[in-house]
Amino acid sequence: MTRPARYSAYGLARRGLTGAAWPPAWRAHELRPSYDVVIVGGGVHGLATAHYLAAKHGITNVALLERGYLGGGGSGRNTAIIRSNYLTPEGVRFYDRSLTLYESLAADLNFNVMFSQRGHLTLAHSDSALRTMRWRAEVNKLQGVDSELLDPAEIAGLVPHVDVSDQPRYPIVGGLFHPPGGIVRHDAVVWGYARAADANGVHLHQDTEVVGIDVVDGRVRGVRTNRGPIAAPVVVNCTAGWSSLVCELAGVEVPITTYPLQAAVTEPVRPFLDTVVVSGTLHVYVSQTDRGELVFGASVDPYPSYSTRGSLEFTEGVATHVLELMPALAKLRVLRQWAGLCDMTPDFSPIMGRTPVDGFYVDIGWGTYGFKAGPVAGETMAELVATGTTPELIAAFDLARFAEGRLVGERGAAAVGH
Amino acid sequence: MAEPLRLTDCTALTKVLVRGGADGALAAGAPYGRARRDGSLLVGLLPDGWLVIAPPGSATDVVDRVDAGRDGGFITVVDVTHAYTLVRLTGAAAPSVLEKVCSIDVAEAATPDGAVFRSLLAGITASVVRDDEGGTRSYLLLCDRSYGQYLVDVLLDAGAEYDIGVHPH
Amino acid sequence: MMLLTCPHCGARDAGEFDYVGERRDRPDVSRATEQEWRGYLYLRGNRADWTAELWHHRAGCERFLTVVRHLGTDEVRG
Amino acid sequence: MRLPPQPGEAIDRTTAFTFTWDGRSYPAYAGDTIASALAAAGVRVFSRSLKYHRPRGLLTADFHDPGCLVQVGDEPNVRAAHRRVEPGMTVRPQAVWPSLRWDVKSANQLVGKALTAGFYYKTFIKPRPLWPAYERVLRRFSPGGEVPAEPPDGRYDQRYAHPDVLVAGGGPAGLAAALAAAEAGLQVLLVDEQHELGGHLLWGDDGDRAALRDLRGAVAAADGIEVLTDAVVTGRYDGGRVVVLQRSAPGVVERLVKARPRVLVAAPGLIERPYVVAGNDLPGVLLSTAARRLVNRYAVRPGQRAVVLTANNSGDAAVGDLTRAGVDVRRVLDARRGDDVVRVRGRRGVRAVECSDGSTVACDLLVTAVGWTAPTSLLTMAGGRSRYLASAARFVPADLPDDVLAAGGIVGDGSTADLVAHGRAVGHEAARRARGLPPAHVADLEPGPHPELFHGRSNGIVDLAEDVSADDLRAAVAEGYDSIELVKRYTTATMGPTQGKLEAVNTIAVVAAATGRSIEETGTTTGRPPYVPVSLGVLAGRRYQPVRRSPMHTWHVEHGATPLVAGAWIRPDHYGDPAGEVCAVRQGVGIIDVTPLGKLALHGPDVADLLELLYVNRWRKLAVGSVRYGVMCTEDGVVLDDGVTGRLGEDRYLMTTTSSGATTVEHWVERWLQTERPHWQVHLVPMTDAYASINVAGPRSRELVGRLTDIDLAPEAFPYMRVRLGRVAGVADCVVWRIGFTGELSFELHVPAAFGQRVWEALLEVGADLGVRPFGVEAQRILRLEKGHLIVGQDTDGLTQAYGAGLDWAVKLDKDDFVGKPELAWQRARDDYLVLVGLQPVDPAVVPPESCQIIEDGQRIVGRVTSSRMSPTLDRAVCLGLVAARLSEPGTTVTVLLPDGRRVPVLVMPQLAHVDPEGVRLRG
Repeated sequence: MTRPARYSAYGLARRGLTGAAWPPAWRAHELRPSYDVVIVGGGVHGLATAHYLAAKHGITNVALLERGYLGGGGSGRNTAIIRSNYLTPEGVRFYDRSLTLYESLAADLNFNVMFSQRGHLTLAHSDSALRTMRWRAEVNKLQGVDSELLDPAEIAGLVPHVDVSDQPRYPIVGGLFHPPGGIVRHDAVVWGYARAADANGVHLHQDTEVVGIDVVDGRVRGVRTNRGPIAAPVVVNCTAGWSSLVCELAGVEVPITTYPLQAAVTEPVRPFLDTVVVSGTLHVYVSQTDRGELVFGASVDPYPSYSTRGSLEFTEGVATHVLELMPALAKLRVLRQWAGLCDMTPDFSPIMGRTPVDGFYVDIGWGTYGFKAGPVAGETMAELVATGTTPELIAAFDLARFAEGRLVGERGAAAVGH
Repeated sequence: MAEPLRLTDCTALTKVLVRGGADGALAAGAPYGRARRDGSLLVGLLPDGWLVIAPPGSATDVVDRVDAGRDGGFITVVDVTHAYTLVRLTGAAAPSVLEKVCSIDVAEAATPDGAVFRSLLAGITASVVRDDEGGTRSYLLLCDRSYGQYLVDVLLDAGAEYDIGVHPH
Repeated sequence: MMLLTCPHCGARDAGEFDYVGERRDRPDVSRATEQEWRGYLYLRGNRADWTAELWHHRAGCERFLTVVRHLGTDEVRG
Repeated sequence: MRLPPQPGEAIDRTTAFTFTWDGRSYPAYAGDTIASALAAAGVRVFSRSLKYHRPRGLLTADFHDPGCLVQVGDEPNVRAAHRRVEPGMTVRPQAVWPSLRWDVKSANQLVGKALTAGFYYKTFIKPRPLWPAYERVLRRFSPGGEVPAEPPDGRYDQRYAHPDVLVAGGGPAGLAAALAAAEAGLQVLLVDEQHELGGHLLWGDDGDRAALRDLRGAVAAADGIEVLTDAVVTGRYDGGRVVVLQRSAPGVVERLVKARPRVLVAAPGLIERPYVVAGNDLPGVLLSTAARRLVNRYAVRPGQRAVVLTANNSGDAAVGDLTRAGVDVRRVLDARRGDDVVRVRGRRGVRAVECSDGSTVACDLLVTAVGWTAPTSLLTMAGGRSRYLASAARFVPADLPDDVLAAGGIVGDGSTADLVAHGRAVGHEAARRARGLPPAHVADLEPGPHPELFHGRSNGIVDLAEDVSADDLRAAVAEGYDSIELVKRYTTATMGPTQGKLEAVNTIAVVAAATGRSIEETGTTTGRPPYVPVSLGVLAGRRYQPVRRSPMHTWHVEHGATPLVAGAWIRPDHYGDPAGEVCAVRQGVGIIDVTPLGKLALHGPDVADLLELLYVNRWRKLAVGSVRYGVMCTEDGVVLDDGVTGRLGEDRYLMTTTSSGATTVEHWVERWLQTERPHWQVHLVPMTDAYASINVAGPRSRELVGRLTDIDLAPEAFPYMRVRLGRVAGVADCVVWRIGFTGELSFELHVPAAFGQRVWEALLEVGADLGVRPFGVEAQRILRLEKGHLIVGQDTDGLTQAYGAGLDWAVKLDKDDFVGKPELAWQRARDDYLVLVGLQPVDPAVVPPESCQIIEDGQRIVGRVTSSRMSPTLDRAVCLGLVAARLSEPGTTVTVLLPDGRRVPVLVMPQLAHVDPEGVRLRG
C-alpha cells in the first residue's frame, strides 16, 4: 500500500520551487470480477463509508461505483452548511457526532476541507417559530450541544446587515444561535475522502453505472454495471436522489420521494457576513464563502422531479426573502443557480441499515441534510457492514419503522431543515 | 387622447355565487371563462360556478331570480357580497398595469372583452373580468375581502407611472 | 417553472397549482392490514418515468386534476 | 488619447462633464462608458487580479470584460466597460490595499508557483487551532466590491410579456429576423445587450454603418416590434419562459421582463476569445473587437505601438482601424500562416512581444484575433446541445427544440448581407412556427474555416477573472481531477463573474490536450442561468408580500393594538395590557376580533356524510340550530385541525376551522369531495372573508349582546352549543353561536363583513357601563390555556395522533370509516406515545417557558411543556404539556428543566382545564 504524498505548506513550497508535480489524488482501476463490498454512489456518503471500512475495519477489497464523476450529485450541489442543532435526541446525537468528525477531518484526511465554524443563526419571525427554537435549544443543551436563543438586539450585533426593526413584513422576534455550526468546502470533503480511500486500496470507479442488482433467495449476489458484472456479498446503496431507483433494482420498496433542491451564488463582495443565517418562515438561508460569494438556498421545490434545471421562481423567492432580511443587498447580483436532488422521507429522517434483502444495505433518505451527515453516516455504515451490528446512533433510522408506525420526530423542525 | 387610468371601488355591488348546474341555463349564458351583460353581469367564474354582479342591495332579488330558474338539478345559491373586494381598473394603460402583476396575456387576441380568468395577481388569487366601458379598456378585479387593501395598494403602486387616479364608486 | 395544462383553464404556470401527490387508491378501511395501510401512507413509485399525479388548481378553477408527468424531464402529457 | 471625431462614435462631444475615479477627477463625454472615459484619459490599470493581484486593464472592452469590475457609489462589481458614465459619478477600484497602484497583496506573485491549483486544500491543515486565523487572512484576499450598510435608493420593477417572437440580439441577423417576423404580422420583442442596436456593425466600416442605418430605419418604421436596448436575456426556463433583464428602464433601477414567446430566436453573435500565452493578462493586451470598439465607438487610441496577432477578418480590420487611429502597428503576426506570439513581456503593462520567429518587438499594445466562441448557453438552457466543429474552431448549436431558432453568427459566418439573409429566413420561419405551422428547415449559415488557436507554447492565464493558468489546469488533471467538471471545481476555472463566456472553450482545450482526449470528448460544462449576473433587487421586483386584514383592522391600529403576524394575517396581539384584558373577560365582558377563523359554508343533502368522514366524531344526529366541536385527522391519524360546525338549516351547515388551518381544511374538504366522493351532493363555499367575526366573552356577555340583538338570548331559548340567525346592531343576516374558547359564557357573532366595524364599535359603545374591553390574541391564549383548550400545532405536533391529544372522547372507532381510522385503532392498542395533560408547577410563581423539556433520570426526555402562562385568574403558573403515557396519571410529579438549568417539580392535573373544569361558567 503506497501512502500518498503528504500535503503541507512545506510540500507546496518545495514542489513550487522544483516544479515537481503532485501525484494523483486517486487512481483509475480495472473492474475486478468480485469485491467484498460494493458501494453504489460516489458522493460523500459512499466515499466516507469506503474510507471508514478501510481505515477503521481493514476491509479494503471494496469497489465504489459512481455513475458520473466523484461528488457530482448532492455532494457537489449542496450549500455546505454543517450544524447539529436538531430537534430530537437521536437526531442531535447523530449530527453532533458528524460535526465532531468534521472538526478533525482536515487532519484525519490530510486534506484541508476548510471547515469554518462561524456560527449558525436561525431567525424566528413568530411566536411559534420561537417556540420550536426553544424546543431545539433545550434538547440540544441536554445532549451537550451549544445552542441558545438570542433576542433581536443580540442578532443585530451578530449580523449587522439584518433588519431587526418592526418595519419588515415579517419582523424578527428572536433567533437560535448555534456557535459550532458553519460551512465547509464541500468538494474538498469529497476529494479528501476519495484520496484517503484510494490510499487504503479502495477502488474508485467513475463513469460506472449500476444497471442491475442480483438477488438470489433473498440474498444479494452482486451488481451489473455498464462495465460488466461484479460479484459481491455486500452492496451498500448511497445514491441519495436516485436511491429509490437503485433499491428497486434489488426489489426493495422504500418510502422516498425525490425533490429538487435549488441553490444560487452571487458575485463576490468583500467579507461582511460571518454567520450562517437561516429563516424558516421565509424559507431561505445565506452564508458568505471565503471567496466572498453569498450562497443561498431554500426549501425543496414544490413538486417532486428528477430534473435539475433551475427555476426563476427560486431566485425570485430567494431575492425577495433575502432583501426582507437584509435590504442593503439589493445591488448584489446572482451569478449562478443550480439544483440537486433530495430523497425525502415521510419523517424527514434518513433510512439506514438493513433491508429485507440480506447483504443489501441502505444509507438513503437524506433529504436536505445529507451533506452534514456524511462523516457519521460513513462511520456508522462501515461499522454495520464490518461488524454486522447496528450502531446505537442509527438504530432509530431503520427501514422497518414505516411499516411499524414508529416515525422519527424530526417532522416538527421541518420548515427549513438546514 | 388615451383614456386616463382610474381605479374605482365597486365592493358594494351585490355578488351572488351559484354553484352547480354546469349543464344548465347559466352555463349557456356565460360558459366558464366568459362574462355576459344582461342587466346584471353574469360571470363564468368556475367550471361549475357563476358570479352574478348586480346593483348594491339586490341580493335577495338575484337569489330569488336564480332560484326561480332552477331546473331541479343540485344548485347552491349564496350571497357572497361581503366575501370579496371588487375594484374596476379602467383606462388605456390598464393592460400595462395588469402586466406588472399577472402572468396572463391581456392582449386583445388572448383575452377580449368579456373574457374572465382566475390567476395569481401579485401573489394572491384573484378573478379578472374584462368589461370594457364605451370602448375603453376596463377590468373588474375580484379578490378575497381580507386581501382587498393589499390589492388596491399593489394596483396604485403599479399604476403610479401611468398617473392612476382613485375614484369613488 | 413548468406549465401545466388544466383541462378548464389551459396552460398555466405550475405556481398556480398545488402538488398533492402520486395518484393512488385508498385501501378498504375495513380490511386493510397495517402493512397495506402504511404502504398507502408512505410508499411511492418515485420513478423517473411517466407518473399519474393529483394536482389542485388552487389559483384557477379550483379543480383537482390528474396530471401525467414524466418525473425525469417534467414533460406533461396533454 | 482621445481621437478626433470618428464617423460611428457613440459619444456626444457637446455634453462634457467630470466624474471621479480612485479619488481623482476625470473628464468624460455623454455616451462614454466608465472605461472608455478612463482609457481616453490614459488610465490603463482598472483592477488587480484575484490570486496574484497582478494589474489588469481592458481586454474585451464590453460587458464581459473581466479586468474592469469597479465600485460605483454603493454598487459593487459594476462592469466599467459597459456602464455609461454619469456626471459626478464616484468610481473606485475594488479589493486593493492600500491602493490600485501599490497593492501589497501583489506579493502573492512572488510565491505564485506555490499557489497552484487547490493549494489551500494542501495547507493550513495543522495545527488545527490556527485554521480560523488562516481563514481570516484568506477571506481578506476575497475579491469584489463592497455592500453598503444601508439599503440603496431606487426601485426595481418587473412585468410579464407575451410576444409571438422574442429575438435575443440586435445585430444584423437579429434585426433582420425581427423585421421578417413583424412583416408577417406578429408581435416581436427585440432585445439587445448594448446601448444601441447594431451588434458588431456599430464598430464596423462605412459599409457596415450604411447597412445598419437601413436596418434600424426599417425596425423603427415597422409595426409590432418592441425594442429593449441595454437589456439581455438572462435565461430560458421551463415552460418557455424567457427572462430579460432591462438595465436602462425609465423611472426604475432595473426591470425584469418575464416573457413567454411562442418562438425564441437567439441571435447573440459571437464572443471573441482571448489567447492563452504568458503575459496575456497584462494591461495592453486587447482583443481585436475591443480595439475596434475603442477606436470607432469611443474615439480612444488604445496604445502607441502595437503588435497584432490575427487569424481572421476581425484582426485584419483591427490593423486598419489602429493604423487609421495613428497607432504604430509594428508587426502583424498572421496565425493563418503559422505566426505566433510566444510571450508578452511587461510588469505594469505590455512592454514587448516575443514572436515565434525569435524576434522581440517593443510595443505597448498586443491585439489578438484568434477565434470566436458561440454563446450557446441560452440554447442549451432551452434544451438544445452544442457540438464542436474543429474546422471552425468553435462549438455550434445543435438539436434545438422546435420553439427555438438560432440566427446569424452563432450559427455560421458570412458577410453582412449573408447574416441579414439568414436572419430574415429565420425570422420568417419563426413567424410560421409562432402560428403553429410545422417546422420547416432553414438553410444554415455555414461556419467558415478557422485555425484552432487556444493556447500558445507558454503558460498563460486561461480564466482571467479567477486567475487560473493553463499550468493550473494541467496540474489538476495530473492530480486526477481529469473530467471537465472536476477540473472546474478544483481550479474554479469558469466559475467567476465572466461565467465561462471568455474562458470555457480555452479551458476545455487545455484539459483536452492534457488528457489526450479530443475537445469533443472532453465536452462542455453545464450552462446554467443566469446568462449575466442579475441583481437581487430586480429579482425581487416590487417584493409583493400579501397581507390579510380584518374589517376592523384600522380600528385596532388606531387604538394602539400591538400587531401580531399570524401567517398572512396581521392581528392585534394585545392593546397594552393582556392580563387586564383577561380579567375583563373573567369578570365582565370582552370582545375579540376572530375574523381569521376559517368559515366554510357546506350545502347539500350529503353534508352529514361528509362530516362523518372527515371528523373523528359523530355528526349524523346534529339537530338544526345546534353546533358541535369536531376534530379532523389526516390518514396517519395525526390531528389536522379542530373547530365547531353548526347546522343552520336542513341541508345547510357552517364549518369553522382554526385560523391557521382555514385554507388547508378548505382544500382538504374539496379534495375529498372531488376525488374520493364525487357522487356526493355537497357544495363548499368559503365564507371566511364574508363575515367579520367577533367573540363576546364574559359573564356579562349576554347582557351586552342582548342590548344589540332581537335574538332571544335567554339560557333556555339559546343554550350552550346552539346557533341562531338574526340581526345584531341593526345588521341583518348575522350568525350567532353560543360557544367559546375562553371558558366563559360567550357569543360568537359572524357579521356581514362590511358592517364589522359598525358592530364592533356598537358593542364597545353600548357596553361601556359593563366595562367591556377589546382583547387580543395574547389574552385569548391565556384564557384558553386556563380553560385547557388545546391549540392544534402548538399543543400537538406533526406526529400527535388523536389519542395523544387527549381526544379519546371524540374518536368513534365504531364508525364504519373516517379519515385516519385505521391508525387510530392501532394507536389505541399501544401506550408508547405522549399524551397531552394539564400541568401546574409546584411553585406557583415559576412559569416554565413553552418548549421546556420534561426529563427523567437527569437527562432522558419524557415530554415537554407545550403551553404555559401566568394565570391572572388563579395567580399561578398553568401549563399544558405532552408527557409519556405512563406519567400521565393525575397527581404524578414530573421534572421540568428550565432554560437556566434549574429542575422544577410539576404536577400532572386531573384534567386539561385549570379554571372551571366543570364548565359551569360557559354554560351559565
